[in-house]
Amino acid sequence: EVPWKWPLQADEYDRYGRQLILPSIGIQGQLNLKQSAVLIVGAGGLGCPAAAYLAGAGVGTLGVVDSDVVEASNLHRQIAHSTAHVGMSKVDSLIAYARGLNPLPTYRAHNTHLTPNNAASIVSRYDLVLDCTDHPTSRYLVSDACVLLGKPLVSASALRTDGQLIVLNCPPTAQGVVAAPPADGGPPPPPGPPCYRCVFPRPPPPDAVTSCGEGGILGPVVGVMGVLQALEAIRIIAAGRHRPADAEGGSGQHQQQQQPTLLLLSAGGQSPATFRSVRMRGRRKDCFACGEGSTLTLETLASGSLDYVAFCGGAAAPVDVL
Amino acid sequence: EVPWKWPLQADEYDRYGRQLILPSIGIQGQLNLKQSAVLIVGAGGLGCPAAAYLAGAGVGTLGVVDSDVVEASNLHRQIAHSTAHVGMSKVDSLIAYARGLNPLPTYRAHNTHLTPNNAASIVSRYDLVLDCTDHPTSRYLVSDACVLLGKPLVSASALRTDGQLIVLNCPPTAQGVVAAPPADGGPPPPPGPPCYRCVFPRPPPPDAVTSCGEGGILGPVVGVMGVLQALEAIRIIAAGRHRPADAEGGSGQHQQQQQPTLLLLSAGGQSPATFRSVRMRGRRKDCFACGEGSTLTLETLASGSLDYVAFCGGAAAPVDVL
Amino acid sequence: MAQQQVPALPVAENLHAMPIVVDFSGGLEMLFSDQKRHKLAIPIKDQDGKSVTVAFLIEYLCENIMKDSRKELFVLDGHLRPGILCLINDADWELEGEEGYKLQSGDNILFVSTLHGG
Amino acid sequence: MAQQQVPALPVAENLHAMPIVVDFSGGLEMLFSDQKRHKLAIPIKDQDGKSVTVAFLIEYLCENIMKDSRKELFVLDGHLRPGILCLINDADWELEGEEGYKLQSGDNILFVSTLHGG
Ligand SMILES: [Zn+2]
Ligand SMILES: [Zn+2]
Repeated sequence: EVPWKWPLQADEYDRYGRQLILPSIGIQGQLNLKQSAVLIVGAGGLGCPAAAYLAGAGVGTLGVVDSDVVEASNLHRQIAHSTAHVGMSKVDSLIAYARGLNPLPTYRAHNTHLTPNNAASIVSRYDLVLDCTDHPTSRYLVSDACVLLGKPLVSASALRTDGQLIVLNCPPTAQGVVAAPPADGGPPPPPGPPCYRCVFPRPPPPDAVTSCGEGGILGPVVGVMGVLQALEAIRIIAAGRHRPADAEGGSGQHQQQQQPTLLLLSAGGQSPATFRSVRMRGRRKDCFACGEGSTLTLETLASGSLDYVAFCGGAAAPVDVL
Repeated sequence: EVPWKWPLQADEYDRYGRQLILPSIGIQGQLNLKQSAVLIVGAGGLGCPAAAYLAGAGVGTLGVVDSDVVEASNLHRQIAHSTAHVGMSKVDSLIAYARGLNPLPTYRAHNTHLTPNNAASIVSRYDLVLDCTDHPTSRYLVSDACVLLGKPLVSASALRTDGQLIVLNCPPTAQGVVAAPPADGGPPPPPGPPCYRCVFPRPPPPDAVTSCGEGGILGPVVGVMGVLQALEAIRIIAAGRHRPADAEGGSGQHQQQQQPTLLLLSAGGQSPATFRSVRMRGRRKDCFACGEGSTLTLETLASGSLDYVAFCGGAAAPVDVL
Repeated sequence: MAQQQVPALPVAENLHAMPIVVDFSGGLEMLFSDQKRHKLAIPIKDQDGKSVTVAFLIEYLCENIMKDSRKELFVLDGHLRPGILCLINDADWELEGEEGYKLQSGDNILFVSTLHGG
Repeated sequence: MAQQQVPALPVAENLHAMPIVVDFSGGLEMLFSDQKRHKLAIPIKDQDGKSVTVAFLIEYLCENIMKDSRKELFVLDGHLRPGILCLINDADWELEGEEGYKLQSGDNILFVSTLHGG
């Protein structure tokens, strides 16, 4: 409890100097980053560049979840995995790379697949989550865990020459709270922030789901989306927007409800790549996970009674339960 | 000269499989990449991610020019340089990283500053150039060399929370050719592709030029722009658009004149980052470097009689000559 | 090119046709002649004389513009297939009235297939 | 906020005011109250009764909207400073007539400072 003369160590001023001088970061933003724990779910084409820039920016703790090992066909886009790491756990390979860039953060390896059973215990140790996975099943699971545990989620995806990114549940808002209480005499507030289910209430039929393995992927397309995930995560944490609006140390009164925005990248055809931002809906009143009547709990999640595989197309399962 | 049964080696099919199956790449696109030599000028915040994805995609030869050594203040954004490489040449550090990702390309280290004297001999060995530098002086020099040597140029820049990208001199078009000859009976063709001077004929006054060191830079902002440079370079080379329109193996009749486009990234404020594409002018008839009356030659360039430092603000120099 | 070969109601033959722009993204363009942007002139009224809606447009696209036989990749059970977003003038159609939104001249309708790769 | 405090000609007081949107990017917004977008109502005619141009707008911005005293970072020798691009409705002003372009209601004018960092 003895205060330092300066809020950061000397080597931190050296290392982070070029971002510290930005008004949108500053000492407070850097301290927010240092005090934060960020979870990357998926150590592939999105997770590799995202981890690089999150480690570089100086988040305090960086966790990575994945159960895969590095394969040769990953290398063209998963730029943290060197050829010497083929056959190694992706999580260990990515953390070795990130630690080489910046030894100051604490790194946590979760060499496992995220499951309904372990999701809560892993996600609960972090302040913000990046969805860098590659299948609808895990995307619904990550989102449900983030709703139940009050974590903002930066979700991105890519296929062939297209990419998509959306920030969800930010600022983190309690399950069932669809609109903030109105300010005295003010206009009705906008709806709360959406979760993944609010935006995509029904999964695509399984035969419409194409993976990067089947459909192909241009390396820098998924790379751009991963770097943009790190960008949004850093901006959210530096501004304190990863904390609940009413929490101590949260952005409180200054916490403005953002218009949810889906960013689309198109890099097909001959013209230069283009981006397009489209406005998305807010929290869905009847959302299964975050809506007013939601009965989803950490217990149901952990019990395994929600069959995400079945929800996303397994034929025999109670799809309507989800 | 004995033909292989397959156009690529077995390990190349493994490594590049996920991009090979894209219609916009295919075997021909991969062969184009393998036969191409790409030069990255600047091994910093743009050059590091650009090199990662160009190496990953399998360009045949990757050259890097820079004279700096790695410093601690680079590490938050220059994600090829590990902490252990502080003090090492940036070119050597970047090439070591890229070779770790993919040992198949040939790597060429140019441990030097690009100067009017050495620019032509370096640039002439490559098919396409990425401008990843950090000062107007080098940006005009790189562009002039690309015009004189007929190389397409993918130029990007970043500062604080903003980024910019433009593809120049693509398809490479001879100096002085402002419009292609009209097709028989067709409408007048659009003007040729611009160079950096066409778009920015006069440099900013020196006191309006801010570097990342002075102004600060958010790591993933410059990271996104570097990845996008690799994306555009890969797309251009895979489609054969890096070759002159009339060259054998060039895209020939299919070579469409693109509308020159400047891509802008804004990541300030609280809202998610946004991109904006704006339409730029074509080749400038009176451009000093590429226009109809241009007298710029490789000899004048190499002689050092063009003082780029003075052009960009040195007081005593013949600014009007440039 | 599709809009020049296919349309049931080209502008010159039907003064009551309404110009709109339909974009496809996220791979959906593969179902529509690999063309991302279609400038269309669609009827102003449906067969019952009512103003045309997005629901009408979806059916119109299936019948007049889509060449791919796999209609089920775009429409399932008479509605837009789950996993496809519809954006009306860059806003989620849920903000604009979903299928029932009445199309207006100059509208831009974007269909995006949700991606899951990473 | 600037446009609500500063304008010489607020809409309510001048029915002849023309609404336009002026955006600043690449750091230029720092000269304009750190605000990227300014919704302005500018005069339709200049003091000589002529239609207003982008040249007029640049002067108008300097005198009415810019709070920073370093005018030379925006205007040099009576013209837009080198290193600043002006985009008229997302097209380089060189495609639209440069300074002489006559502003129209609803126009979007974007000023971008060229960046050189890397
Ligand atoms: Zn929800
Ligand atoms: Zn030129």
